[in-house]
Amino acid sequence: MKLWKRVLPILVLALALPAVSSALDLPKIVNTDWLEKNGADPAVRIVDIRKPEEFKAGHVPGAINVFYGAWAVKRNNLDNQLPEDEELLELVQDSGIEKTTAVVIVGKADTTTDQVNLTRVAWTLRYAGVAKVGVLDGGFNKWSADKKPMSTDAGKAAAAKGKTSPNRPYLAAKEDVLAKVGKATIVDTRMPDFFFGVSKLPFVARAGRIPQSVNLPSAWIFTKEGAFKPMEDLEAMAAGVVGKDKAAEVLVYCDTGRLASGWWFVLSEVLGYGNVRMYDGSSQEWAADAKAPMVKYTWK
Amino acid sequence: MKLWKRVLPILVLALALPAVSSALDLPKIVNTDWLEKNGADPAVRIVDIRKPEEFKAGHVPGAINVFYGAWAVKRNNLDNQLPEDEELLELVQDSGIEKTTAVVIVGKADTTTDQVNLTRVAWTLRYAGVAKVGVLDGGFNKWSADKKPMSTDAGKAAAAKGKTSPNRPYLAAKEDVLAKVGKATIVDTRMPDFFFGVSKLPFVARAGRIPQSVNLPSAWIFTKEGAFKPMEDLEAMAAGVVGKDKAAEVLVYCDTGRLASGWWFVLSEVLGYGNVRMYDGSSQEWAADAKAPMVKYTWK
Amino acid sequence: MEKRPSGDPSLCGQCHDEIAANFRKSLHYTTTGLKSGVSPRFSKEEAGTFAGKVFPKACNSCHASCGDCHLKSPAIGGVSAGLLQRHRFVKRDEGKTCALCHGGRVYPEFTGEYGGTPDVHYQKGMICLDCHSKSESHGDGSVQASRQERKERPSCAKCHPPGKETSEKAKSAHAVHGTKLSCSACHSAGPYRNCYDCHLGKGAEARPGFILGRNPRDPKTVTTLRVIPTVRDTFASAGIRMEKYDALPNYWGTAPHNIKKRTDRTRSCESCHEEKELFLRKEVLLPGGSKANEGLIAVPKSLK
Amino acid sequence: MEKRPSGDPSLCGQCHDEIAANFRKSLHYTTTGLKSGVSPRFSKEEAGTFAGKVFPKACNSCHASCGDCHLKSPAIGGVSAGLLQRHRFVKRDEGKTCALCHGGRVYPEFTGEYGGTPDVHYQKGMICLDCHSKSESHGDGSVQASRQERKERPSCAKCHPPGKETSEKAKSAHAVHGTKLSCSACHSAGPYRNCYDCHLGKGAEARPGFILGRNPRDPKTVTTLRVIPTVRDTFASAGIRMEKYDALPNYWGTAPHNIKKRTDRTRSCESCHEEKELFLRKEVLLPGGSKANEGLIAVPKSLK
Repeated sequence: MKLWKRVLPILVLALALPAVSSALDLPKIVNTDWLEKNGADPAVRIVDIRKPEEFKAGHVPGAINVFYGAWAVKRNNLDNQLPEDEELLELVQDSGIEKTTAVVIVGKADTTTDQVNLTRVAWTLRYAGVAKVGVLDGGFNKWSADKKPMSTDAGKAAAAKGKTSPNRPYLAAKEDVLAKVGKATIVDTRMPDFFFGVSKLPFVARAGRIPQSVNLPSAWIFTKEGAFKPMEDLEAMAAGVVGKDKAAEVLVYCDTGRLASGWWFVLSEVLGYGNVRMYDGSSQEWAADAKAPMVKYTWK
Repeated sequence: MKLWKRVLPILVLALALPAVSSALDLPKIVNTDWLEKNGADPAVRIVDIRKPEEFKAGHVPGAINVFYGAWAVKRNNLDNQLPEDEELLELVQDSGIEKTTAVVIVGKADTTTDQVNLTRVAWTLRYAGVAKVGVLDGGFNKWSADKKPMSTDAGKAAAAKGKTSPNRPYLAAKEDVLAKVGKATIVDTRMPDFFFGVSKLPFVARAGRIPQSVNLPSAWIFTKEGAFKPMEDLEAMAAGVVGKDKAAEVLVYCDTGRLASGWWFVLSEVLGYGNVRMYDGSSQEWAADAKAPMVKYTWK
Repeated sequence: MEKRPSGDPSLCGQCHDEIAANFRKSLHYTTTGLKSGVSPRFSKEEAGTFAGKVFPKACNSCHASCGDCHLKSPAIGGVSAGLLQRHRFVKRDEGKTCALCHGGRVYPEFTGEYGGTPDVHYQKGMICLDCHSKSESHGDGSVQASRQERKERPSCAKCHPPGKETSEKAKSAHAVHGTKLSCSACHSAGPYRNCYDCHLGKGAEARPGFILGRNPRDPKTVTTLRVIPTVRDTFASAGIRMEKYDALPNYWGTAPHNIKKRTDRTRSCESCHEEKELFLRKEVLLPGGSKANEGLIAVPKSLK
Repeated sequence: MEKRPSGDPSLCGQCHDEIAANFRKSLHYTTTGLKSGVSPRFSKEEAGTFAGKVFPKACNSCHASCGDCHLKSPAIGGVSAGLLQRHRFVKRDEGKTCALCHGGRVYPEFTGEYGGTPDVHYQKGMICLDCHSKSESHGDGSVQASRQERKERPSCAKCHPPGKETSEKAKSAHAVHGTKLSCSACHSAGPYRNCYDCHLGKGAEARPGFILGRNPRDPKTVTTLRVIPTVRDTFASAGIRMEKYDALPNYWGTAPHNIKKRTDRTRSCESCHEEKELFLRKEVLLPGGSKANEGLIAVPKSLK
């Protein structure tokens, strides 16, 4: 047997391997080049959370469309809540996502709301038990600005074989937060005027914040184009406000549990803080409970 | 002599006195009723700082017009600076303002800039040596909304007899601030994103703030209609950030020395903090000096 | 400048002759449905006043032109969201066309923006024309008095034929309720929009609600009912006092566009048979409403 | 809809006959000043091209209608700030009318918005028509080739006649410089706007500057000069190469509208006679500029 006959299969294997392993090695912040290169990998599932009419007008090839509103629903009069486990797990399965699928979230990135919709869905999928979830940096806006390929296909997926199971350590309830005031680092991710108590949303009962919380607005994670700021800026902000101890217990909250997903994502997924939970009920639930303490007009 | 002949002059005097003394007893925050009642008192001078074309279209009866830009000028490449003493004192004199005149500043109140233009001129007049300066609460907007009388006269004043003399303790220079870092309470009156260092104006050389400063945005002094917030809110914010010691040394700054006049006014003039100076050069001067220290990405 | 070049379909009909001919007879063009819906409340004389004075100025001012769906967003209250794709004709762009006229009720229910969850079909990427056929937009050449008369209408069973249930619970629930309840009675996710107190030219007030009761068009079945805001003095300013106001109820069967597979009602018998708040009951009837409303009351039996 | 009903003054002239007749001959209507300013740079043939092709489309498209000042803000680049007071006619509202056409240079200098201090007259509440007479807006019935030819023009001395100085310093300064310097040479507060590199249809670039030199219209006096942005290829796209480009300089005497009583120049002799940076000198002349520029150089003598 000629040498090449023995070597060729090894070469083929060697060349083929990196493609598979790179798809599996999903960055948390996915750039458009990575997605263009790996989007067709069967281990990757691209989930576009824009409205169906926007999706139909053009999307990342291979993407499926599951609108944001399917991932975060109104429940018990609270906005942006996790669906019931049963429905969430079915949604994940129907989206063709297995526990080990590398999921890339794509959506608009025009406003802070758009930007944290991406991280909120990432949080939801991690909660649902999906191991690898990344967010497209700059969202579909960047994909489009970079003149990457577009598809207008129906964007359907075959349901996954198995169901995932919930990963509850990412979620904090009101009682958890109450028990941790003064003990864990509670991060208020709203804008400083909300933290300080000079502004509040109409559906939040009282102005102010959870006592002893610190302020790190999720709006400050992103550039004005909707991309993540450079890593050294994100790291410095996290260190400056949350501290450098990555094992510290951290709870993030906002008004409805949407904004807070921004710093949950950066702290937990990107910077490697190991114990970060999001309080899904957030101020909308907290401020409505007259027994839950709140402070305002100070920074400390 | 009949009784009434002896009593009448006393009655007249008794009735006349309150009018004079109330004019002299100028509130720092003047409401439209007060101004309507006392505006014609010869001890009062109403200074409207809007543009001449706005002034001509209708103004508080008796007001004179001295545009904001005459009170705060560009000097040494810094915006919103005090004019040279010689010019400022001449401007005060030409405006018919004596040392003891009760001056009421009137202007627009649409934006934060409009609102702090009022307090900046109040600071400038106090600096110029005028003893009593008040600001019309809600500005001309409120006067107009309250359907108070309007005049379209030329709004001219005879020059004052004497010149005032500058009251330098209201003004801090860069060296003063440098010497007080960590010693006095330095209040950054910009919005929190500027304080934290995620935003900056193009003409400010570096993002961030003076080390150990605290944040109390002047934008938060005013309601969205441009009036001062209720006294208990202003007091609570001041106590929460600056502290309750009214003798403490306080330095206020912002980007150009305009915004900062808002909290200078509330702290020094309204709430009675006794030692409040404004750093007129502010970040525009500070950040341009590579030797002046700055910090960012923390709140402390 | 001609502001609405396709207000008369004959322009587009020069090429699209069949569609234009159909469209002339369609409910989108004639808006006859609006007249049919309210007419039984009028005396003969009032019907004349309505047809002459109210209908052309109010109801019919809303009729769609070709361009309202294929070139620009329709103008609602004089305001339009503008061209769809510069000056190009567009086959369909429901979120900018259907959604504007049907944006008070169905569209925001469908997307979840009215509160609650998006309709399961929207979640799966389906939009208006995926269920509503082209012939609903353009008509099919026949004339109907209202959309109820159309043959080709969306139907749950077309895609979800009975008998394909996978769980025993679904099978037995469908077997027991199938002929008595509409699909939406159980599979609507939650509150939908109800409009109250319409006065001619002054608009109505809207509140979320969820109301189960007899379908006035098919009183044997119970379905989701929506309040239609015609009140006794709706047309008073036009001199119409609706002499036969009580001929029609104020509640009408509706398909709230917030379909969800699992709801409280699919999960528990008690949610209907014990907790009866969702049902139209005498004590919650609209004050001063039509006398016909009482006929829609249908409260389920207790299980015990 | 007639977009510019007063584009032809005869409509308003039905009542305001004298003003309308004058206005037809005024520089605001004819914009002849723009032609006169540049024409000496043209050969005879080029002048014809300019008059036929460039002037009507470019310069004259800016002429004012009655309504541009009395009803709405004039449109600049197609954009107008809208009606002045709903649909009412307004006698004067300079901040919304004069300021739009003269808003690149004089107005923001005057209000201080261009940087620096507001003009002392603005500080004292004076605006455009307090110095510029109505006959400047409407014309006086005579025809002029440029505003320089107008008799009635604002003049400092009209309100501030020489000889009324209160300080000795002012007296002697005026006595020494009175016939050699314009008022603005000393009493302009600081940098004003200068425009560079105009190409037909592409606009110019603006930078602040302060330039003292001989007034090309009166070379015995030194005044504040402003760069006018006509460059050699300004009209190249219209086929005009300006054969006599060097007939006129690029700097022209100007009255920057930022008058201030006290300036560095009124305070110290040295600011002109020793520090000469404000003066046009050979080394700062515009590269590639007109040869006529050199004639404007005038550097003051040192005092020592």
